[in-house]
Parts: sequence; C-alpha cells; structure tokens
Amino acid sequence: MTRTEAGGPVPPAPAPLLELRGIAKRYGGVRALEGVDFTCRPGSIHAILGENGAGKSTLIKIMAGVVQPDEGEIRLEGERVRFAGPAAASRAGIVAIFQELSLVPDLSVADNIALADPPRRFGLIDRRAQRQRARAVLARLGCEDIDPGMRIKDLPLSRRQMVEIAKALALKPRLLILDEATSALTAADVERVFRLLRELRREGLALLYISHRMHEIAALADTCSVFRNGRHVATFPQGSRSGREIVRLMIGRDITQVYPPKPERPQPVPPCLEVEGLGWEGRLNDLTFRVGRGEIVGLGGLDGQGQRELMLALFGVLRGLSGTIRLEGRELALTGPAQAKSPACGMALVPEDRKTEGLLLPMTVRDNLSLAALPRLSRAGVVDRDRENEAVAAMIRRLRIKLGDPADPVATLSGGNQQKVVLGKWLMTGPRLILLSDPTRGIDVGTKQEIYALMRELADQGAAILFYSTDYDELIGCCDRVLILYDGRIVRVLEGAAITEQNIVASALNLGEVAA
Amino acid sequence: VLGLSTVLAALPAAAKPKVVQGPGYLPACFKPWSEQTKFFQWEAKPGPYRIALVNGFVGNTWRIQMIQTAKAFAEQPGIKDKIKEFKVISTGTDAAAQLGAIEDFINQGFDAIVTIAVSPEGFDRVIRLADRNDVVIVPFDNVLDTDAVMQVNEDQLEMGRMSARFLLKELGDKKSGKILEVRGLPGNSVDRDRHLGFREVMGKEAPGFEIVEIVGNWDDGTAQKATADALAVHNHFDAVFTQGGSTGTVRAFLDAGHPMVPMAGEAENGFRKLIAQYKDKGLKGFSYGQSPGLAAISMKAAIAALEGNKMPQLVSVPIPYADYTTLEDGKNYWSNLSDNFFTPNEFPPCDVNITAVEIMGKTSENVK
Amino acid sequence: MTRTPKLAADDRPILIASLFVLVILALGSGYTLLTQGSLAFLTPTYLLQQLQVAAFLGIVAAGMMLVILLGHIDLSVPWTLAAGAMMATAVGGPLALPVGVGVGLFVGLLNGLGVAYLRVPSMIFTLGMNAVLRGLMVMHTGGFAPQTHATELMAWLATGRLLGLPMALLVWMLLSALMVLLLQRTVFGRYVYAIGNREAASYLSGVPTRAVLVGAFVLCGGCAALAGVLLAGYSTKAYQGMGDPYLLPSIAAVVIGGTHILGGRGRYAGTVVGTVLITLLSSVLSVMQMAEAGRQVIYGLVIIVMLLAYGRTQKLQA
Amino acid sequence: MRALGNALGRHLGLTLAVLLFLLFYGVYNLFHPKGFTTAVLIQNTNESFALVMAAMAQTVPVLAGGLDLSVGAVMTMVNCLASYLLAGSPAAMLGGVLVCLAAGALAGFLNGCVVVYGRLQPIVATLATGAVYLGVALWLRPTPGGAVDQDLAWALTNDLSELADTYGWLDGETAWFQAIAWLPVPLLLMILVVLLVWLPFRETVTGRTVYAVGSSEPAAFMSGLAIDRARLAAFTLAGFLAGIGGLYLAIQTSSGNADVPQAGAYTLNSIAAVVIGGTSLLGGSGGAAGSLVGALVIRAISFNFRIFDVPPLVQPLFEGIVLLAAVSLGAGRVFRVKNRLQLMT
Ligand SMILES: Nc1ncnc2c1ncn2[C@@H]1O[C@H](COP(=O)(O)OP(=O)(O)OP(=O)(O)O)[C@@H](O)[C@H]1O
Ligand SMILES: Nc1ncnc2c1ncn2[C@@H]1O[C@H](COP(=O)(O)OP(=O)(O)OP(=O)(O)O)[C@@H](O)[C@H]1O
Ligand SMILES: [Mg+2]
Ligand SMILES: [Mg+2]
Repeated sequence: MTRTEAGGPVPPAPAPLLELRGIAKRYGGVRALEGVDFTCRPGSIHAILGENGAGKSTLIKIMAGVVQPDEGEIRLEGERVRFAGPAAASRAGIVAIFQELSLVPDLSVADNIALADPPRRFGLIDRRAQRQRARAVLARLGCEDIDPGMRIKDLPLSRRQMVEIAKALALKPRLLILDEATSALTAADVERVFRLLRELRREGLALLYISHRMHEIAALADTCSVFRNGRHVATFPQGSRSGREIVRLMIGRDITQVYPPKPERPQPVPPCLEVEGLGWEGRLNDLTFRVGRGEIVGLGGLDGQGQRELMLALFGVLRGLSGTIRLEGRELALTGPAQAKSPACGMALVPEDRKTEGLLLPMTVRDNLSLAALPRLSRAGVVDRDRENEAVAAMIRRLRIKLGDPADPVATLSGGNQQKVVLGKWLMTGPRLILLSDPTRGIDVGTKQEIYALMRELADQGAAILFYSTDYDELIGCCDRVLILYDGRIVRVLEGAAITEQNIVASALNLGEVAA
Repeated sequence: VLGLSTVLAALPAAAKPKVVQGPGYLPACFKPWSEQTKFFQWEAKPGPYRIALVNGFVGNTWRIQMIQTAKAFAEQPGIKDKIKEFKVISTGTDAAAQLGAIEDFINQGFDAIVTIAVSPEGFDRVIRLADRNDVVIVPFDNVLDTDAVMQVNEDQLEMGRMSARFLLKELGDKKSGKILEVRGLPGNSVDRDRHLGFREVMGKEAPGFEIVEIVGNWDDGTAQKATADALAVHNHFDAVFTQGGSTGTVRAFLDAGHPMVPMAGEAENGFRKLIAQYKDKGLKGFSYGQSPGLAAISMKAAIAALEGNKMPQLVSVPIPYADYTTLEDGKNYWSNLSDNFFTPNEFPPCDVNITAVEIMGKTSENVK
Repeated sequence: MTRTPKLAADDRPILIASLFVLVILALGSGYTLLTQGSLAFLTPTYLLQQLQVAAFLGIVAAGMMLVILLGHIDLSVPWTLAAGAMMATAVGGPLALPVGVGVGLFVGLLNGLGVAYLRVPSMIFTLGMNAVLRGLMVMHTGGFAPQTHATELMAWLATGRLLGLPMALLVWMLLSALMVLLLQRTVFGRYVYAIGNREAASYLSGVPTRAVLVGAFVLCGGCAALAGVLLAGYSTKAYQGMGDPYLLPSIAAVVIGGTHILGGRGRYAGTVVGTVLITLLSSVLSVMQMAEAGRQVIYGLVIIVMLLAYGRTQKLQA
Repeated sequence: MRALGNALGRHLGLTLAVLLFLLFYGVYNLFHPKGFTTAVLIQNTNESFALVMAAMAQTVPVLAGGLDLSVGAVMTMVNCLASYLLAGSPAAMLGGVLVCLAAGALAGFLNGCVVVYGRLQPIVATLATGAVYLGVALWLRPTPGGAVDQDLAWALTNDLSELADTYGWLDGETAWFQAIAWLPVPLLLMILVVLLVWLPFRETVTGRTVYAVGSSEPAAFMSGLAIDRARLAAFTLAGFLAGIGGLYLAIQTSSGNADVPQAGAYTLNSIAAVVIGGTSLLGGSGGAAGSLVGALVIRAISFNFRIFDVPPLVQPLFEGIVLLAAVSLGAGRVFRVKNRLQLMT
C-alpha cells in the first residue's frame, strides 16, 4: 500500500503492476533506502523526485534486479518475485535506462539494441533481422538518421542516449524506467521522447520517470513520488502540489538563503582569462568571452553542448585548438595540465566525473589531497612528510571533510566528501583560475551550500572561476554572468537580473525567447 | 613402415640413395660409426653445388662459432670452387619453421642441406621430399633418430664413457663416495646419450659411488647455482662429470672453497684455462668436446655425396679431447682469449683447418 | 577507521609468502634429514648463499616491479641483462660497470619512449626490443670476438664478502633501501602509484605521466643491466642467453609479492619476499633432484595457490 | 559513404596487416625460383599453421580483455599427447584426434575456471597454468619421440590430390576435383577453422558477449549478459584452437616434443600476431581472422631470409627490427588523437 497524504485521493486506478514493500538497502554505513513502499500501475507515468543521493537510483536498481534489497519484498502482479539480475527483470518485462549509460562502445548500434537477446537463426545471430529490428525501433523514436551499423563510440552523446532508449524499447517492456535519461538530449529529441512516452502510456505501459527538471515532470507525469534520504515521503497526483511544497518535501525544509550574496563590484573587473575565437574539431565553435578576477562565470546549457570540451581546452588537454587564450594578459599555448597548474599559470580543473577523472579511489585521502601540490610539498623530489600532513590536515579542516583517518581509501568517503577532496586537491595549489565542471553532482544539499560559499570566498580573494553546472538553479544563485552553450557555441550571455530560469531554459533548448 | 610403403607406391619413383657395400670414401675423414653402419651412394651430380645450412637456435656461442666455421670453410680453396651458392639461416627453436626452411630450400632446388635438428624426430616428410628431389640432407650435432639419412656426429655415448673412465682412473682405488653429475638441457638427446654413456661405465665398473644429479642446462650460470646448492647440501664430492657450463661448475667449487677434485667437462676455453690454472691444486681435468667444426665436416660430406662417392650413413667424427697432462696454451686452449668459445674446431683428416682462434679470435672485419 | 585494515590488505601477501618460505625450508630440511641426516638448508652458509644468488633475481625484480606498478611490463629484461653484461666485459677496465649499466638505462629509455609517446602496448614493444637486442648481441659476439672476462670490481661485487656478508647481497640491500625510499618518500614514487591506479586522473592532476613512464622503464632497464653486470662477475664472464632464466621468475617474484599485475598496488617488501621464495623453491627442488616436469608443475601450482590465498578479488578489466 | 569510411577506419589495423602480408609474401614469391607454385604454397601453409592457430587462440581471451600466456603450453601439451594417439586403425586415430581436441579445450576451460571463479588476473593465472601444462607435456614426453601414422602425416601436409591419392579417394580424375586439387590441406584447414569455428562463435550470443565484456564490463552487466559464461567460453575456445595447433604440429613432425623454449616462442609470437592483426589488447575490438593474417605476416618476414642474402648473424637483428616496426604501426593513432585523455585508454 502506498502512503498518500491528505489532499486529493489517488484517482481509481488499475491493479498495480509492480509493488515494493518495506524495501531497505544499505551500502556499508550508508542507508540508501529505508522501509520503502512503492507501487506503479500500468497506463501511467510516475515521476520520482528527490535530492541527489535520495535513493532514486538505488530504488530503480532494485526494481531492475541490478542490486538486491537487504529487506522487503517485490510483488509483480501480486506474485512475489526476486530478480537474480537485470536479465531476469527484463524477462519479467521490467526494463530500466540507467543514469550511467549501459551501451557497449565497440559494438554497433544494431548489436547494442539487440544485445540481450538478438534474433537468431540456427542459434546464430541473424544480422539482417537485427538490423531491421534496430531500424524499426529507431524509426519509432524518430531517429532514422542513426545508421544501425555505426559503432556506439563514434556517436555523439545525445545520439547515444537515444540508442539507449531504443535499446530499452526493443525489449518490449511492461514497466519502463528512465533514470535521468534525458539529461543530454537536444530540445528536439526531448520532444520526440515525450511524444513516445505518452504513446506508450496509451498502450498501457507503466512508466517511471526520474528527473531533476521540474518542468519536464510538470509536462509529463500523472503521479509524483518524493524521496528524501532513503525514505519515501509522499505520493500525490501531479499538479496537486505547488513547486514550493514539493521542494519542501524533497529537502525537508524551505531553502532559506542557499546562496551567498553576490557582491556589487566596480565594472569592469581586471581580466584574468580572455578567450577569442576558440574552436576545436567542430565541437567548440568560435567561442569568445572573458572571465575577470573575482568573477564567477557560469556555463549553462544542456549536457554535452561543449562545456566539458571547453574546460579541457582551457586546461591544455585538447590538441589542435584554433583561436587565442590569454591568461592575465599573456597568450597561452598549453602543453598539458602539468603546465596549466604550474605557479606561472595557476589553473585548476575540477573534472566532471570525480570517480574516474578526479580521484584515485583506492588511494588514501592524503595521497589524493596532496597529489597536485606535491612539488611544492617536497624538497629535491623527496616528499616532506610533515609539511604534507600539516597541509592535508589544514585542508581537511578548512573544507570540513568528514572522514575517519586521512590514511583511509578515498573510496570510503561519501559522494559529497569525495567531491570536497577533489576541490581540496586543487585549493592546495593556490589557483588563480578555477575551472569547475559540475562540482555539485551527486552531492547533498548541505555540502552544496558549503561549496557555494567556498566558491564565493575564493572569488572574493581574487580568483577567477568558470563554473559549469547542469542545475540551472545553481547558475542563477552563484554566477555573476552565465554563458549558455549550444552545439559548442555561446548562444547567449546572461548578466545580473537577466539570469532567470526562463532565460536559461529557453536559450539552453535554443528556443529563442519562448519559455519552457 | 607399412603405411610408408603404400604412400611410396603412390609416389613417382623416389630417388633414394642406393644402399651399397663399403668401404666408403676417404675413411680417415668419414669414419663409419660401426661395422653395422651401411653405406649410401647418390647419383653423381655435376658441380658446383648450392648448399644451405639450416640452423635452429642461434643465441649461444657454440652456434655462432659453428656458423662462422661453416662460412669460412665455404671460402676455403678446394671447397670454394665446388660451391655455387652457400646460404645460412637460423630458424630459432621452432620445429615447424626449421622443417619449413628445409623444404623451402628443397623447393628452391638446392643440392644439399646441412642442418642441426631442433628435434630428433619429425623429419620424415622432408627426408621423403629430399629423396624425391635428389637432395642430400646432412643432420649433424643434434642428429635424428633415423637411419634414412646421412648424418655426422661425435659419439655422445662415448663422451660419457670416456669421462667415466677418466674419473675412475684419477680416483684410483677409491671405489665409493659421491660423484656430482651436472646434466644438460632436459629432453635433449645429446644430454640423454652422454648421461647414459656415463652411467653405463659407472654402473659396470664402480657401482659403489653415489651419483648426485643436478640440471645445468649447459648454461654456466645455471650450472654454477645448481652446483653451489649441491655443495652446500652434500658438503663433499670426490669427482665431477659436467656437460657444458663447466666453468660454472668449477666456479662454484672455488666459491665454496671445496678442494679441487677430478672433473670431466666440455671443451670451453674457459674450462681448459681453469684446468691449467688449478691442475696442481687437484683439478685433474678432462675436457672432451663437441666441435663446431662438425658443420664443415658435414658440408664436406654433403659435397662428397653429391659427387657420387660412397658415404657411411652415420659418420663418426673422433672426439677431440685433452686432459690436464696434455693442455698447452696457444695450442689446445688460449689463456688470452674469451672463456666462451669451444677450443676444438679444426679436423685435419678432413682438411678442416680453421682453428677456433681464426674464427673467434679475429676482430671486427667481415661481420657476416 | 585507522590505517590498520588497509595495511593488513597489502601486508597479507607478504605474511603468507613469508610463511611459505618457512614451509619450503621445513620441507627441504625434512628431505635432507632423511637423505643426508643433516639440516643443510638451515646452515648460515646455505642461507647466505641463497641470498647471494637471490640478489641477482631481486635486482631484476625491483626494476620489473616499478614497471608493473604502472600497469605495464618489460619483456626485454633477458637481453637487456645480457647486453649490459656483455658490453661491460667488452669494454672492461674501470668503465665496465658504468658502460654496462648505461646500456640498460638506454634500452629502458627506448622502451619508455615507445610506450609513453608512441603508446605501443609495453607487452609488445618490449618483446620487439628483446628481439632487437638479441640480434645485436649475436652480431657482437660473432663479429668482434669481444672480451668476455669480468673485471675485478664486477667479480668482487658479485662474490666478494664484507663483514661476512656476500657483496651481492649488500648491493641488493642497498638497492632495496633506495627502492623503498623511491616508492615511499619521493614524488616520483607517489606518481608511480597514482598512474598505476588511474592514468587519466593523474594526468588531469598535473602529473607528468609520460616522464614518469619513461623514468620507470629507464630504471627497470638499469636494474636488469646491473643484475647482468653482477651476474657476469659471479660467473666471471658474460655470455649469450645469460638473461633467459630471469624473465618469468622476476615477474613471478613481483606478483607473488602481492603487487597487482594491473598496477597501482603493491609493496616493495613483498617483491623481496617473492624473490627469496622463488630462489629457495628452485634451489630446494634442484637439490631434491626433482625432474623438470615436476618443477614446472610445482612452480605453476605455487603461484596459483599463493594468489588464491591472497584472496584478492580484483576487477578483471584493466 | 560514411558507413564505408567507418568500416575501413574500424578495420584499419587489419587493412595494414593485409598490406604488410601482401608486401612480404609477394616479394618472397616473386624472387622464389618456384614462386607462386603449389609446392611453395604447401610448404608455407604447413610452416604457418601452428602459429596461425596459436594466434587465433590468443585472440579470443584478448577480445574479452585478458591475455592467455598458456597458449604455447597447451599447444605443446596436446602435441605430446597426440604423439601417442595418432597411430593404429582409422577409428583409433579418429578417437585420438577427438581426445586431443578435448584435452586442449579442457585445458582452456581450466584456465577459464581459475580466472572466473578464482578471480585471478588472466595474465598471471595463465602464466601459472602454462607452467603446469608444460610440466604435463614434459611428463608425457621426457624426450622427443612418438609415432604418427605415416599416411596421415603425409596426406594432411600436402595438397588435396596427394590426400586423395594416399587414401585412394575418387581417383583424382574427377573434373570438379581437379579444380581444387592444388589446394594445400593446411590452407583448407585454416579456412575451415575460420568458417566453422570462429565466424559461428562470433555470431553466437556468447561470442557477442565476449566482445561486450572486453569493451565495457559494466555495460555488459547492466545489459544482463552472462559475463562469466563468456569468459569461460573464451578461454575454452582458446584452448581448443591451441589444441588444433598442437595436433597439427604432431602430424607435421610425426612426433611429440615438450620443447619449453618453443612453447614460449609460440605464446609471445601469438600476442605479436594478435596486435599486428589489428586486435586491441584492451579487448572489445578485432577478430581472429585478423590474427590469422598477423601470424602470416610474422612468418612471411622470415620467409624472405631464404631468398635474400642477409648475413646469417645479422638475420636476428633484422627480424627484431621488422617486428618492432610492425607492432609500432598502430602508433599513428597517437598523432591523430586530438583529446589527450583518449590516449590514457
Ligand atoms: N555503489 C554504491 N556504494 C555505496 N553506496 C552507494 C552506492 N550507490 C549509491 N550509494 C548510496 O545510496 C544513496 C542513494 O544513492 P542513489 O544513487 O540512489 O541516489 P539518487 O537519488 O539516485 O541520487 P542522484 O539524484 O544523484 O541520482 C547515496 O547517497 C549513496 O550514499
Ligand atoms: N566504492 C565504494 N566503497 C565504499 N563506499 C562507497 C563506494 N562508493 C560509494 N560509497 C558510499 O556511497 C556514498 C557515495 O556514493 P555515491 O557517490 O554513489 O553517492 P551519490 O551521491 O549517489 O553519487 P552519484 O549520484 O554520482 O552516484 C558514500 O556514503 C560512500 O560511503
Ligand atoms: Mg546517484
Ligand atoms: Mg540517481
């Protein structure tokens, strides 16, 4: 039985397809889920809302048999079931599209779409049939432009996500789950997907939709459920609650003054970074902008519009750049991060994916924190243990990193604290230009506030900050200016009062002035 | 075998060498292995000939010295004008590659192929092809377990026997105690034969000795380590029989401060140096040797066969040896040269007169 | 949590391996007791002698460990070792040692450049390098009748004694001390572990990854050549193929020592223990006059059993 | 057409390998007095067969993301086993062949078990099992020897007409037979192995899973693929193919030889062949057909030493340099990649 709160009875609905009762899941000390009851019914789109780390993905991984619950039971049409793995779940008609893409890069689109059980003749895979199947599903998604013969690794991110959806469709699901599956889609694709989902709803599928984008949920969902640190707090018909109420349910309190105040500063600020006509491989096109000292400049737009490439380009990772980059007046031609971080340049990059690009998970917190600053913590190539320990301890105190011992593997830290370690690693080098790539991803609201405060503090101390975020709320709250990227171009620059949700969304989807 | 005959029936008449009565050609050089040894005779072919040397493994001094000798011999007056083309290749320790190379040279129409077999088995196919195409194949050093081809070698069994007899002679009336036997490469037929010969005599004439066996792989380092271990455990040996890596064995005795004892070993220059140096301290040394000159003798045999002479199926090359009484610096060892090369190289009866020094002592010019 | 659990994880292999060393000694002693009525394996003479011999393998393994910690491997060790030794003896005189080791460093440099800059898989590049070196040495011996006698210094370093300890052992101990310093205390060492864990993350943290890769291969080549020079001193001469018995044992020693073959984890002490284990094992089997077949099987089983005993469930994907 | 360009780019490695082979082999045949004749082809294919099998065997585990250092050992073990079983009545020989193939597959399966259930890294696991298999080989054949039926040996190492003659099948006259009579049996066997073993395997779900695991294990898991089964299958197939190699080696040399250095050489060459054949050592892309070509390239290099007058003591160096150059061909990538992160694999 799903709990419902006073206010609007749940409309009479068909028998539940999938029921979860008293589900609990722990990861080591972490309570990912606790006593969760949850129901989803055929013919409806059910949205799940919640802060990062609220347990949404875990819930879904349990439904899809990716992880096993520690407690509780799952009933499929009343029958008690237990899914050994994703295969078992999809046989039962439960198919999930996960946050982390589940496509095999070296195989073709057709191969991937038919990966789990391809059409066979005499036990061998029937490539023609497979190709036809792929065409059919892609056509249904309105993606005739994707060649089934292409390898996944040769497709752009947005195309891959469409293939991911196609792959799920091909399994003929009865319950289809999308976990932030639209985060990287272009406006047109999002529309296509929505049309498709509504169609599927008509056909009587049960749909679970997870997104951090309120407007998408408003546009799509029939029912909403809110999760907060591992608990199911409410389920209600979409539209029966205001955005503010929902946020309160999600966070457990009103967000009061999440963001530090933006200081008024004399214009123009002294320039730190000046970029002119920057281009790369058609993924970055003629970018021109400047970031002043003490300024926080936001990078907006949908995921995968070149923000990541821009960061890497500035940090000297990309080859074959066109245009000019000037740092503190001097023109730069960087050979790589080693040079970028050198005191001469004083740059720092907090990369997008902390687990693969930011951290050395099995190594200790100490080793991770001091990695970038080692040269200045050593004499003649020999690490000065005492200075290292002091510096590390100081950074741990400054960022209030919660840990047992600096000698623990960083993997044992929480997502938020892991992210703090990445930040700390770079603060140790005393950077003057800080590139932040979605630094608050997968981080709880408390930590977020600390990070916002930290950013402003650094800016006030004279650092220039380039700040990419997928969460436009952050951009609004933190940035003095916001550059909206679309297809590797700056489509709009928002300043001061103009930095609003409508403007950001509109220009991100590249819809001109139309509000989302 | 039975199958063979049926195949041969299916083949165009294969021109096998005729089996004939002795005596053979130039017996001083091509000594039949035994009375039972049969004689081969091929159709005489007009020279000059195309000859290939198909070597296997190349990464050790003996093989390099062998190749150098063969090349020098091919240039020697009296031989040079009989050879139109002389090609040398090393296939590495890969039976398939070696057989392939031999077959390739048969296809290329070479007249004779001298070779050191990677494995004593498995030549049936190439032998058959050689017979069909009137090609003379002459395995030497590592010979084949067959009597279908002419082969050239020293008697490995005899080497073992000689060593045993020498040690017993030196041990005089001592009839019991411990003797160390340092063996060669496991699985190799040469190692097997030398071992059997040694054991045969020891078993017959002095069963009282306990023989401790270790593996030295014909490699100085390995032999040295293994010997050192054996010494540490057994403390004392009365005599030693070692198959190559001989210097390593002596070194181990020196390092362990073990008194020098009678020792039979290979013909590395280094071993003979040590014998000369320590003979007064009790290193009553005996040094027999597998001569890299075998290559030259085999080439000569091949040419003789092509010229239509009667050849023994198995040519026994006398074993060159020296002991602590007969060593002479600059004659059968060279105190000023590298340890690694093998002293016996020339063999006058076959007018193979290229000394080890000429081969391994000469410096840089022709790096071929 | 405190350090202990993490340490335990890395120390486990070292402990198990050490225990196994004792087991080998016990079994060997049992054998000698029955056959000789002596406990030869427990005498200082024998043990010191084993350590002396282990030194050669240990020095090779030290270099190999650096490369493996980076998630790479160096298959050119055998002929780097031989080349170092042969060049040293060929030059002779006071220059022998520096030249020999120099050859190794240079080979390592080439390996490093191929792996770090051309990004050819080390497994393959070093394999080719090994073949090239063999070719060069064959030409060298065949063409130039080189002097192969080890110099006094080389001989002394390998077989001499100081305070009753074999010099080779002392050299190994000195090198080990340097290795520990390098891995535990220096920036380079920290970078090695970092790259071994995740090259991309290290690179983005401003670690000069290519320089570190090259450096590690250079050191590995240097170690191999040094071992070659000592080995030449041990048997008073350099000769073809003297390195062949060192490739697989050195890898085995590193792995048995608990170093993760995919890099990033492993402690130097483990490599030392692994080296001793391998050396003792082969010595005992040799004394027992075990047939070649038996040895091969035992080597294989020992490695498997040890690794299973470490019970490290590792991600299978590099 | 974009797809075509894609296909070519995807098989760049293989394309290069084919060109290399055509170069080396073409030159060899041009200068060979009997170039482009069956005799030469028979000899070349005979010589290459074992290495080709070793290379194809190596490919499968590599595709799944792990090396198999026991390929040469398994081959040697089966070779020694076969040297006992390939004589006597036709039935007995057939039985022997089956036993040998089974033995190879079993060895491979054991490798798989150690890797999958023992959770050991393939490299070290197979390094160890390889030693064990060599031990077994040495136990089977302490010294080289054995007897293999002469007819069998002769028939399988020649062209089809000899095969027919030997067993008096359709007295070689039949027209259609004449057309193919020149085909060397080993060449035919290679083609058959590719057509009947490799291609079908690649088209099974398990084979597809092998690629998926090598390309991205998490994705494979998320897609609900049977990862462990794929790994087991990969190593088993490797053992099976290595077994075929060993079996043929026995037929070719009509004996068994537990040659340890030879086993090592085959393992290392198989890896080189895989790389030259365009398979990524990281797994996920490539194929056994490429490795076949890779192996032929390696063989073709040494063929040329028999034609051209390279001083014997320079040959090893020459061989080494060519090998080094061949495996370094892939390095071109380094200069094309525009995002340095992609070089970090
Ligand atoms: N692999 C894991 N190991 C340990 N703990 C985990 C793991 N994955 C998730 N967790 C824990 O479970 C909690 C819920 O994670 P989950 O990914 O379900 O949150 P979420 O709601 O999906 O967040 P997001 O909005 O970022 O996707 C997290 O706070 C985390 O602490
Ligand atoms: N490899 C790991 N070992 C131990 N604990 C882990 C590991 N990975 C995650 N955790 C636990 O999970 C929490 C953080 O995990 P994770 O980063 O997945 O949460 P998250 O906020 O959902 O991040 P994301 O949404 O990006 O997956 C921490 O509390 C940590 O204890
Ligand atoms: Mg999450
Ligand atoms: Mg999630």
